[in-house]
Amino acid sequence: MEPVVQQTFNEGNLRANAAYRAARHRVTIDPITRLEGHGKIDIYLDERGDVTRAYLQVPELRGFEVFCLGRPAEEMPQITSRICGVCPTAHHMAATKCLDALYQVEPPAAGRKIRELVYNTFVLEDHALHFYVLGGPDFIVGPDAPPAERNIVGVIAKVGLEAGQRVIATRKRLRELIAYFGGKVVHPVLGLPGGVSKALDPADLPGFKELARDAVAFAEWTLQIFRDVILKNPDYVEMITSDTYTHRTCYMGQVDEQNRLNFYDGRLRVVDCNGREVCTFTASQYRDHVAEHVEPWSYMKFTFLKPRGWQGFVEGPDTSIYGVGPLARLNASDGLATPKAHAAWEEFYRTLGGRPVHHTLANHWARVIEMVYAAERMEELVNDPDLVRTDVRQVPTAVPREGMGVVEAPRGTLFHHYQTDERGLITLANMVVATGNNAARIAMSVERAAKGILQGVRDASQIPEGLLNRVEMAFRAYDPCLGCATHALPGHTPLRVRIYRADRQLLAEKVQG
Amino acid sequence: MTRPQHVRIGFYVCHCGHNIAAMVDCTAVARYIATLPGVVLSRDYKYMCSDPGQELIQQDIREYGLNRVVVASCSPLLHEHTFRGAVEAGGLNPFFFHMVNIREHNSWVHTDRVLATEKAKDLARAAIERVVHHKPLEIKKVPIHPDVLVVGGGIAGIHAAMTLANAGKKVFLVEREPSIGGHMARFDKTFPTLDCAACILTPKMSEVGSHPNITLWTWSEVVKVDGYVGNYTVQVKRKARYVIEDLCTGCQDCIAHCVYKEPKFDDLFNERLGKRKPVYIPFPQATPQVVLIDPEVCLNFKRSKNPDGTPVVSDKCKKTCVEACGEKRAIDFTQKDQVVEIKVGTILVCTGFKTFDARRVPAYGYGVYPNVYTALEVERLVNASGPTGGHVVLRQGTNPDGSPKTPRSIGIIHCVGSRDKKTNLWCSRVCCMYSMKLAHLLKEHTGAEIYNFYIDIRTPGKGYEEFYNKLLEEGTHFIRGRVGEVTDWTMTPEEEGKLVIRVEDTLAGVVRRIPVDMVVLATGLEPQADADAVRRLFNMSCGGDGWFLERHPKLAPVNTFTDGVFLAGCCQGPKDIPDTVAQAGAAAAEALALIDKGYVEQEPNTAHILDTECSGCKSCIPLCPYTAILFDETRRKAYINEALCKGCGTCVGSCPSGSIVQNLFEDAEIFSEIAGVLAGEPVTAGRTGNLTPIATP
Amino acid sequence: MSQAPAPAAAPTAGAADWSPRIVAFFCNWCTYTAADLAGVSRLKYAPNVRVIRLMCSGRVDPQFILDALARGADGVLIGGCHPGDCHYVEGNYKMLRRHQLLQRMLADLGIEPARVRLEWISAAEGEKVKRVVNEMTAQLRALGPLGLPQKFAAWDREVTALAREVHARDAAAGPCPDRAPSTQPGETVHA
Amino acid sequence: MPKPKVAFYWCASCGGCEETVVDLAEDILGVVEKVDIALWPVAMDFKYKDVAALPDRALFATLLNGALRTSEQEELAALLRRKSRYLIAYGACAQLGGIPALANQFSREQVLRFNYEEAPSVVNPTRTRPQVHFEEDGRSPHLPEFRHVVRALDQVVDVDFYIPGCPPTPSLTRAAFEALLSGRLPPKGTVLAPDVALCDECPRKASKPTNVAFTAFKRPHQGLWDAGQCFLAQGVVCMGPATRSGCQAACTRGNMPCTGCFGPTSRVRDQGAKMLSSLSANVAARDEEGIQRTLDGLPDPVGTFYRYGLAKCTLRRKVNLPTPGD
Repeated sequence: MEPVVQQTFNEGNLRANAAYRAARHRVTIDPITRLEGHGKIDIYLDERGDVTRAYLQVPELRGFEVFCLGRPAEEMPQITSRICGVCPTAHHMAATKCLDALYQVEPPAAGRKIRELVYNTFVLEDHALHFYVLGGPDFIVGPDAPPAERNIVGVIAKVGLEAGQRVIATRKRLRELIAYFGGKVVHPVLGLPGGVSKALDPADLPGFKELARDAVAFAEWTLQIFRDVILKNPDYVEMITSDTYTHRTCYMGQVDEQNRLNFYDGRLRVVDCNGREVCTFTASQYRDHVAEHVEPWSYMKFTFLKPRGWQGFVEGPDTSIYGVGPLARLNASDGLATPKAHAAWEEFYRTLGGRPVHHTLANHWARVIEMVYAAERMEELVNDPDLVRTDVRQVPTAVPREGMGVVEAPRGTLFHHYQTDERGLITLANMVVATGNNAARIAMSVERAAKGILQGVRDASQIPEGLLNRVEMAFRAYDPCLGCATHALPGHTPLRVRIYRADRQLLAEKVQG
Repeated sequence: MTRPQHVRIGFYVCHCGHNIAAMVDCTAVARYIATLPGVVLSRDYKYMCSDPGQELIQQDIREYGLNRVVVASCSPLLHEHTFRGAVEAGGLNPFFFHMVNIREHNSWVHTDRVLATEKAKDLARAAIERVVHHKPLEIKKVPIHPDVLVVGGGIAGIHAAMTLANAGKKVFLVEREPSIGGHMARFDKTFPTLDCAACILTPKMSEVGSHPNITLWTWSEVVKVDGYVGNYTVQVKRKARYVIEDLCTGCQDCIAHCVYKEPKFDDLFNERLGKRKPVYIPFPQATPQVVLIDPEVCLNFKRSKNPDGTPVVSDKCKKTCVEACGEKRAIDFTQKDQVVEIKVGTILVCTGFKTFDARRVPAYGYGVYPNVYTALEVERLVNASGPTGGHVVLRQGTNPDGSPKTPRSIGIIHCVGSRDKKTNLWCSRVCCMYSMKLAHLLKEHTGAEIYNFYIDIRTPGKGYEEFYNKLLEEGTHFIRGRVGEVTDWTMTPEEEGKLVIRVEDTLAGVVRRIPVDMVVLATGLEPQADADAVRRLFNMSCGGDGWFLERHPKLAPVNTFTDGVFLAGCCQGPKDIPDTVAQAGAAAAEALALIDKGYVEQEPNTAHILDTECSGCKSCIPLCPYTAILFDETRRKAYINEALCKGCGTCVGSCPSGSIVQNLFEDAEIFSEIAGVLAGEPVTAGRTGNLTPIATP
Repeated sequence: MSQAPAPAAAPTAGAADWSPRIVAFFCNWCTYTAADLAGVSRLKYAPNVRVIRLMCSGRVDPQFILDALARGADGVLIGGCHPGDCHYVEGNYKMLRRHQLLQRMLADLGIEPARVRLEWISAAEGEKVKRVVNEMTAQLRALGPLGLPQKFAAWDREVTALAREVHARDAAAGPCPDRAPSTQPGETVHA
Repeated sequence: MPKPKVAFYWCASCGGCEETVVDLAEDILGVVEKVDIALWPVAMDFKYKDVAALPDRALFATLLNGALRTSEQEELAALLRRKSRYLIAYGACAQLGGIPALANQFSREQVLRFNYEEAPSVVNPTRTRPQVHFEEDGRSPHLPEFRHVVRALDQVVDVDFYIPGCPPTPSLTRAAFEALLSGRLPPKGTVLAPDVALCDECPRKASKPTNVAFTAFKRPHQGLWDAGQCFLAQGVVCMGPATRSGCQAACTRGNMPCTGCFGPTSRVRDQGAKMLSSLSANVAARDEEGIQRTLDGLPDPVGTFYRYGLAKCTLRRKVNLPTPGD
């Protein structure tokens, strides 16, 4: 190595140490990482060193709704997918369904089923990404493990290289299926009003059938890892069920006629904290049921149940706050439509004491169960004769005016809503995204976690690494996508956690770069 | 702005005497340009185009090792060649030069010396910016096809064709009428010498018809012209005559034996004053001596047409004409129009004029009063081979013995359709002279009283004024004043049965009524009705008046803006026979000069495609009007045939990946020119859309 | 080179001394020649136009028009042969189509149509050169300056402010090694 | 022997670029073996302050994605610029402004007003708006200020190389890494992708006739498209001819036209202007009405020609929007 470089590195360490000493009284902790997007959390302590208030802030604005104005509606699936590169397919599908409604056109069987196949494949690989790369490491590697290991590399170290390669290889193949239909896996292009752009070449079907089989096996294997690594570890189970990570809110999810979970289509169902159905509605009625509340300290809007009105960050049977995402979806459904997944669903509630489950961290488990469902649904679809039909799209003829579309994104319910002029140019666009739906509950989880973990804190040195990671875990459990949440705002800013003493002196700060 | 080290620019601003210096502070411009990077010397000089001026450039190139030269003076269209020459003589590639137009585009059109000077600086700075990017270029030499196309068989076309043919060039002479001769063939005599038009024209016509180097195509029209100077491809439509030219001997037996015993169809050559048969020859001296059949009236054709407009043979006629033709078998009712393609190097356009339609001035009663004539009609009347055998008789009115009446008094009205806001502004140049000629001839034929009504008498030409005096001596009356009207509304007995010409005599200052038997309207000259179509065919321009536009009114009077296409005769503007013939000679000489040089030098401003960069998107291919862009199917890339490229740059401006380059007009050159003219503004960040970096490692 | 514009040059300064700047692209055969004719005929017109000569209006690349505006032109004038008269048969039609699409796009980007003008001026129409230049100059004077260079600078003030901070901080943090990383091909970056 | 340190960072982006890096799949392990990842928020816990404390240019390379719109982003970009030997604009947003730069057609106020007052789902009787400074009994969480203009990376800091695409392809990313690590680097400012337009690698290339003249422009939803034939030949606008290749024509393989995310070739300054020029020149109509009728098929020129490049187009932004300080 060149001595020059050697020397600069040495200087680097010296400077780092100096910086560390200088920052003693004002400990700076790791950035909150591994969630798509940015945000910041300010935690305020009282004299006793207990938490009085925690603010989850999202300080971004990209203005999609506004800069979509005047664009041709048919471009929306591609433009809005740029809201989030982690769940582009979710926005792409929501927008595409929105166009069906806008142009009052029904996709032919093949078109609809290709969409659903792509969509379930996407949910599966996205959940896998979160479980193995983003959220999972906390459990698989362990919340108290050294940060350098709490990542995919650490996961591989723990579950073994072959296993690691299986994860990577499977995700790769799943994403290849998306790319096959969508051209690209990130920001696919298949969605058009009345169907999809590309048909399936029967010659390629066998490969996909094989993939679906492997996917099911992969999902079950992942479920087994969850059982082995987490359910067999009493500390984890205790942590999951601990009051710190528990909120009694409403839950929303998309279900079919038999109230069984469906990611791609159906009606929305809301249950309260006792599992009683609050309402069901279709996409076109979303404005009657959900509304967004604005807080002066965050650019992220907080969604709530409109009929109940905004009552602040409160829990209980009457709260207007609801959760979305894997846990919420299981809570909102009376079962799953595929056998293996349904079995896992029953196991889930058996273990955690019946519906609904309020433990935020149970999202991880729910997510794995959804992987099984998605995989099984893939297998159903690849074996459906309609899939290879060549009529994948119906050209719309109606004059467009207004349309709403909804899907269950991996992180929760996602609404798109457009109005256009007679040429089909956007005159109004509105999106209510998963993390927005979760925002209030996430904010509560963070505050609750902070309160549960930070007690009698006198000085920052009393805030060990692992504990703070657990605050993050409250956050990460939702796999919140602030990229989505802030589609309305421009770009990311670092997610910071700041902890202030009663005298408002900054005690600790977490910065996400 | 920094320049590559090697760039050494010399700048020269020309005073052009006072033409530029009076409105532009040349020294200030020179001083300013001297401050620009890359400029090693900057001079102002009285006449850059003068020999010493050009010498100066050559010396400086050697002494100061200049490798770029910019001259700010007049229009590049005028002197770019001159200075390129000087630069080359100085030992540089001529294309390391750029010219700035601060005369036509600046000093001559502005009135504020400060602003004009600022503008001169801007334009000069742009050239400095631009010339840095110039590259050495080769002038391409393209061989010239020696054959010539002459369009129009009037006296201009005839003379030009003869000149060229006699010089040994192969000439295609295309005439749309059945015979060559044009307007001149219809004249009786020519002013001022009064020698008979036929006598001087006919020999030339038959010479043309028999000249080994001339291919004469009458009853034919040019329909398409492709290519460029030295290499034109021309399509000529040869209209069906229903007579096979090579077999017809011109015996005219067919005419005699036509089922129509009497001619009963309007004879256009005689201005409808006479009649002809369906099978006819336009006039006795017609060249070629070949008859033709008019399917509109010939009994052997149906009146209904094929969808494509071609006539349908009915075979209803006895075809006595065919019998008469007998063994010659020259008549062929099945003949069709055919299109012939020829290759020529140069083109002479001699398409002539049409006479003003006198009906457009209703006050003069043409078409209302039978005894109002146009000059051309009178030319035929007085002509021995005309419809009346040269007897001047009126359309209306008979002598007591029933024979047609001969006029006793004749009024000739000048400037009909000339020098008139309501019709044509220009002076048709020939009317005064031919009016007096006709006055003379009419007097000769009829001894009638002749009155000329004129605005001014214009006699600019050898022997013209003398001819005017001669007529005055003959006792022809000249009344100065524009005629108000011609009417048959009579006020006095002596006006009875006559046409009354009301005119304000501007010399006597009285309004006069002059009763005459015959009125002659001296109709002016106008561009051919289809001049616009013809202009487009040959890619020429028209002036606002509709006459074909010469490249320069003084310095290039027979050239057009299209190299290799020349003008002669009245298609370029009204003129008399001597001028026409002179111009035809000039045009022929221009063509000969080109042909004998053997090649044309082409501006190297052609485009080429960057081969590795081309994506083969084919967007450029349909844009080229010369199909110079081709697609190489094996390498799947487009390429340009530079021989066909004419350097418009349309493909360059359209290439979506910027992979086409036009010599002399490269993007970099034009962008820097834009930057140059605008660099006067305070320089600000981000003006290129890029912001100065705020942080650098 | 990132110097802020002189306040006088700010687009808001619609002072009497301001006068529009027009960049013109004239085709060699018709409009440029017409401008020569205007000169030969000693017609007088506004000195606000700077003519750039191209062989054909078909060579006018929309990039040139945008670039001229971005560099401070208040308007761009394109002159070509009349339809049917193009020396190159069709080049002027190509420009006509570009111009119409460009106008649609410029409207969406807040640029008034009068700022980009296409005119057919034949070699014989020196008068028209005069008329068009005078007309356009008057129209632009009424519209006021476009002043894009100043606008760009104004937009970038929000970052140039930060730039100064950062530079200051960098300076405080000690000298920083020379910037431009050398990128000779073949250079190995670490042993 | 220490490995070269590499940082990934994101600004105003969707995270899709990160996904691509994750998509290097097994190669990601390869990358991890060859380099030390000093900062990668999406996938790894690391101390931000370490980066701040590093000596200048100690980072061998930083791949930064996303457009820039906030002061934080600009500061971070500046910091990483200072710390990095090579700063690489990764993806369409960093290179050209990307989709977020479409916001340059609208004012900041329009965005805020719609988002917090006019959106159909918002219930906000008090017209509350997020505050840069906000007080609640002594607690004062604060939010950052936004820029009026969305910028590409090189409009804020000096950039060494660009990797194009929305998102870039794994293969391009891998190639870039190999070039970096092997030290075989092109001149500064190079876009690390082929410098030929997309048609070159489009499977439909051969199907395009040489005489395409547009009588009408059709929008993607207005017909069924022959999966084998050039979109332009079918009258559908495809940005391919004006767009860099390197994506293996992903979108046309998905039977949708190219929208231009790879940006222009090195020979073009303004991708939109060039495509506009090529498309319109090839319109068939010769009369104004006919041309207008044809152009009606392009209802959104800015969104079509500058889908990803508005920040870097010659005009940068709708020019008559309010400017900071107005």
